[in-house]
Amino acid sequence: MDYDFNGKRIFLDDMLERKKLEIFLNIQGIKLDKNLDYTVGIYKANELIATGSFFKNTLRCLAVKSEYQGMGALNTVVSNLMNEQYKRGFTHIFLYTKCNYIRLFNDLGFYEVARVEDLLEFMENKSNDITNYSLELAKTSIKAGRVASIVINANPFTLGHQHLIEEASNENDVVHVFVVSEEASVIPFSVRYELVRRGTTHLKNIVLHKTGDYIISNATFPSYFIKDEENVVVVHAKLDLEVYKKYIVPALGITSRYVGEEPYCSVTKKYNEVMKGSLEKDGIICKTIPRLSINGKAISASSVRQYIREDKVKEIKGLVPETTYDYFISKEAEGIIKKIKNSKNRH
Amino acid sequence: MKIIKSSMVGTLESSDIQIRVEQRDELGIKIQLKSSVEKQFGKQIRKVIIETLESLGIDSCLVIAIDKGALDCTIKARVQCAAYRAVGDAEKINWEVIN
Amino acid sequence: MENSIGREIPDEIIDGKKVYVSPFFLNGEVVKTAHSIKTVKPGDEKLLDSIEEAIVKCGLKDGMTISFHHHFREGDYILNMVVNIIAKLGIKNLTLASSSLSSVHKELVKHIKNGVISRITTSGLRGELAEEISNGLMEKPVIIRSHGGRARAIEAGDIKIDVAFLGASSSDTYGNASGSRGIANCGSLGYAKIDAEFADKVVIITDFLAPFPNVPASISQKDVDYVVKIDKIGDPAGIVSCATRYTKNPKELLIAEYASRVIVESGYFKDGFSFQTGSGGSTLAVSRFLKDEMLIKGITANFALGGITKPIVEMHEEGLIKHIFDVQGFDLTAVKSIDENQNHHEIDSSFYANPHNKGCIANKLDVVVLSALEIDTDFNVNVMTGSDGVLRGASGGHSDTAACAKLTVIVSPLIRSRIPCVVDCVNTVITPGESIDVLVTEVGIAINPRRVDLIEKLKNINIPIYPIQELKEKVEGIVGIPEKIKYEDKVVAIVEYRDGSIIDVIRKVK
Amino acid sequence: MERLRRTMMFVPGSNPSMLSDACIYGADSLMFDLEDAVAINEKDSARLLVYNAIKTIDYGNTEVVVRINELHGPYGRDDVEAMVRAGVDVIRLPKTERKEDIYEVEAAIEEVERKIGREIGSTKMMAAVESPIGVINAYEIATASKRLIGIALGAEDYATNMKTKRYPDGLELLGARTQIVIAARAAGIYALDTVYTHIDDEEGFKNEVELIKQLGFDGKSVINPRQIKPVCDIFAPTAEEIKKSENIRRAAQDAKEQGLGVISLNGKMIDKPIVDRANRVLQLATAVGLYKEEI
Repeated sequence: MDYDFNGKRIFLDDMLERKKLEIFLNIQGIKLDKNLDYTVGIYKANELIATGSFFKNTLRCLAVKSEYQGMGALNTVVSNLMNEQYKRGFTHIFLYTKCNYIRLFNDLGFYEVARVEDLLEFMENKSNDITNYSLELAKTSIKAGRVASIVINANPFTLGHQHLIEEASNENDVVHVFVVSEEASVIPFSVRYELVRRGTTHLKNIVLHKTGDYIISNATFPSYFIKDEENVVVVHAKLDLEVYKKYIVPALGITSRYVGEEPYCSVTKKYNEVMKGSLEKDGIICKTIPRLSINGKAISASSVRQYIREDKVKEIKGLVPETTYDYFISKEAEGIIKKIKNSKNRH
Repeated sequence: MKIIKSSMVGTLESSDIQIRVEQRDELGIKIQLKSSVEKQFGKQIRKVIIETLESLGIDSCLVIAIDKGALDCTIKARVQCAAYRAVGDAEKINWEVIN
Repeated sequence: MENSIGREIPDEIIDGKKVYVSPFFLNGEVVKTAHSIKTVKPGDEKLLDSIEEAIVKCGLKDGMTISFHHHFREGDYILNMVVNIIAKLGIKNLTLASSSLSSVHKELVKHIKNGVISRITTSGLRGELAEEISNGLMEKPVIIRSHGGRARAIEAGDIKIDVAFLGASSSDTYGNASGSRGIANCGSLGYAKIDAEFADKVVIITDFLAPFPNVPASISQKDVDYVVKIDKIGDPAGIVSCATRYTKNPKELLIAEYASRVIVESGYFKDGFSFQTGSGGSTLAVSRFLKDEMLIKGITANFALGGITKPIVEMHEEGLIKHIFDVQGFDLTAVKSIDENQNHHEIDSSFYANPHNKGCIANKLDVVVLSALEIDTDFNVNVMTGSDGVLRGASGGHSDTAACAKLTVIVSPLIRSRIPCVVDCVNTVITPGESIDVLVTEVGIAINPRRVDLIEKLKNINIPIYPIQELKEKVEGIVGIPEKIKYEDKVVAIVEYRDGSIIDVIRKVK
Repeated sequence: MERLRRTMMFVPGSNPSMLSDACIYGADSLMFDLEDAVAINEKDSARLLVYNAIKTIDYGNTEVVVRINELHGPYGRDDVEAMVRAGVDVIRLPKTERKEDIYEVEAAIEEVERKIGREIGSTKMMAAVESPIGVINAYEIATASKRLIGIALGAEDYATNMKTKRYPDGLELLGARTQIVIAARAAGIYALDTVYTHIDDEEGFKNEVELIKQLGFDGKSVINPRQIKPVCDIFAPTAEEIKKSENIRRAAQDAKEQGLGVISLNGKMIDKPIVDRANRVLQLATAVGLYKEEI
């Protein structure tokens, strides 16, 4: 760092600072991400010349004023963010950037995980870590002709999810079920995973996994440099599928992916649409299973949460497997029920 | 000394080096170096990292180093600090061995 | 064979060419070449609909030579655009004779791979293209020429341009073209003028058609075959290089201050002197320190030369510099000034620095301040390859002005984040040590022992003076001794001295 | 000859690039900061960085000072241990309030000196006074140890403690500055003024340097290399002062050669303080290239 530069934390709940940062980012062609835990600014005298933020273990909203590019300001920003992340216990750090900045971040010790050509580069701070992940995954591989996979959030695990897994289980030799491990949902991963496990013990050809750091939910996918909102889902889906096809499919010898039909959410619908196209292009079967309905209404996890929120836990009985129901009426679930009641957002 | 957790010291700024030290199951010091002066000083940087760790009695760890042209004394300081951070709070710096 | 400064030049590279002996060794008589012209009659139209049409009408064929200028620097859209179209038309095996190339031209990599471009001559190479070439991308070595050297080569017919594609900020439909009065302005078109004069076919590419006559014009209608209007010739932000910002970096300022004190004490700093300072860090800052000294001593300069920047224009406007000779404008102030100030003159690269005309303006230069990536203990300077041996610079006017000026000052930090700048032997010689007089670093200066007069003049200066050898040892004491860069035999670039002789070759890095 | 301390440049102890370049700008002293300039979670790394830098980098004749963290805090003792081992010239105490503060740090230094077999007393000290009580006790602080080479004002904290802030004219600091110079002079040590943080306000900076020179300070703390030259220029003697001092020195030399006990010039007797001042003027002049010592 230069004698003239200094770094300062920016607090986004200071509306004036926030506005200034938004303007700064807009000039650099990016938006302020909706999910940010920490933001730093590099100043020369009182002029903001560079900034960066992070959300959990992903660096976001990095920008350097054009006339200060190539002078090491980005190095200062990334150093500052990484130090802060280590302090918070994150040592495996990710970032998303435009493809033309790949070299820049390579020089800062970031390596490619996956790329959506011309749009987005997904990087991590260790070389080959994704390969190691893939090798670890391969250890759970079972050689078979028909190997299916399912990715679910299970927030919480419903009869719908169970039905999807059962269908896959019937039609295949092995089913790899990935439960999204990112903590972006009101129900913590450990509970979601456990309920999936309990609700699938009757099926003998199931292997459970957590998705790990490489697959993230739409809620936290950084969209700040993608111009139109519509596109965000598509880019997110493409990236997820790159990771999936490049590392997960070969590691497990996957031949098909099962997905529940989405009657309500347009975002998920779009995601599934992109997924189908992308998978079939590479010869992987993408099978959409119609949603299980009760009284003409498709079962969804959000309706389950809605009942819980309205204090009608008994009502979920017909919507979830017994194992899930038993959990929610147990003492164990009290804390989570309270959390669901207090949560305003739909995740 | 034994590495019990991941640590990081230093920055990516010019004339500095970012050192990350992590546990390693096998014996030996493994170095992943990325340096802006790799061709001119790569060997020397590796040598300084290994010597510094050895003088602290560390014989097994992974070092991820991103060098931006740090001088030897800086590399040494960063490695020493990263090592002490990675062995946990129990170890207080022994100034007799830091040289 | 080894040339006079000990650089090994392989025989197959020499291939009938001369090797470097000394700055003014090849200075006999030369012959200027002529070019063919397709005459234009009254009523003929020059404005075409597309670049493609222009290429076809010019009769561009396999094996020909095309040229471009680099006044739009990193903001240039034209070169990539034209070469892409040429590639689509299926034309191959071309020689690219650009005045310089930069990072923005990385697209050329694919056109070299697919055979569209097979030879290159340029002053500069940067970014991915440069790295690829260093790694052996091209079969034929690139020829690196100085600005004066390129003008010489064109006039002598060493470079025979078949079609010149010249971007212009504004032009009328009859080809009177200028670097001003348009949307993306670059000021002087100094490096393009020579192409317009000597190419068989000249195509002006502009995004701003001005009413006829678009005068004063940098390039005259008499030299232009066709005019094409496109949407955008370049990105104004990339054209104005940020290298011209006034530095506040204390190390650069310290070096600049030392350099200006060297100039002041050298004996050349007197009323009516002339000077050139480059863009970027320390060299730019020298102007400001010189200005202060000129004000204190009541001295004015007769002219300033070269790539022109804001501080030079300000000094001109304040009456401290009488004339500006501008071959290339680096910032908006320079661009504006060339339009407005009567004594801010646009010059071409032959007038600037061609060693084989009847007297270039550089010959009249008293003081030049230049930068260096490396300088060795023989004072040879490298501005072309990094200390890792990879191409990442430009020959520019370095060797031209160094050879001509009465005092040549090199400003360079001793160390750039562990990279030593004073070394035993530079990776590439662009300017021979005998043209260099003083090296200025942040810890002190070194004077070329050939300049006994300067050693005497500067003996009382309050800046530490070291033999250059000692500076080298000082650096090694701090950073250690770097490993020697390993090269393969393959030559990826030939460095031509301004007079056309071979001063060095650049090999493929291992 | 006595050391010049016109400029003491603050260098953050956490920045390797600045640590290695620090001595090229011609500051008389460098102060590597382990205290305010270093974030809490970088205290350990900065300490090691400065330690290795001092041991390895050749700072030539430049005096190397390190500002340590408070001894009673979690970092101060390690700072002392590391810096004495590294062979620092001077340890600077932050926030000194009374002579006991000096005694404690001195004891800590001595302990390390003993442990490593370094000459006792070779590590010098200086004290920064940053509070009203420190200013009141300036003299007892200045005389608390033989190791003390100087006393400095730290104005940022002081102004806050005084329920004021810093103003361009510096009137709010007048009392503290005077007190500190008086204490330093009475104790026979150096007086150093506080930093000026508006780097781009060259005029304001020069005015402040003029003021502290007038008050009798030996020098100024600077935070940017660009501030060094203005201080040296302002502290540089005038041509007339140089000429006068030269004559005094000649007269002294003459008297010595003649074996005279009393020095006189133009009929006036010249006593030791005048000779000392003349020497100091010539030293300042030499340092900025205005005078060349004849050999």
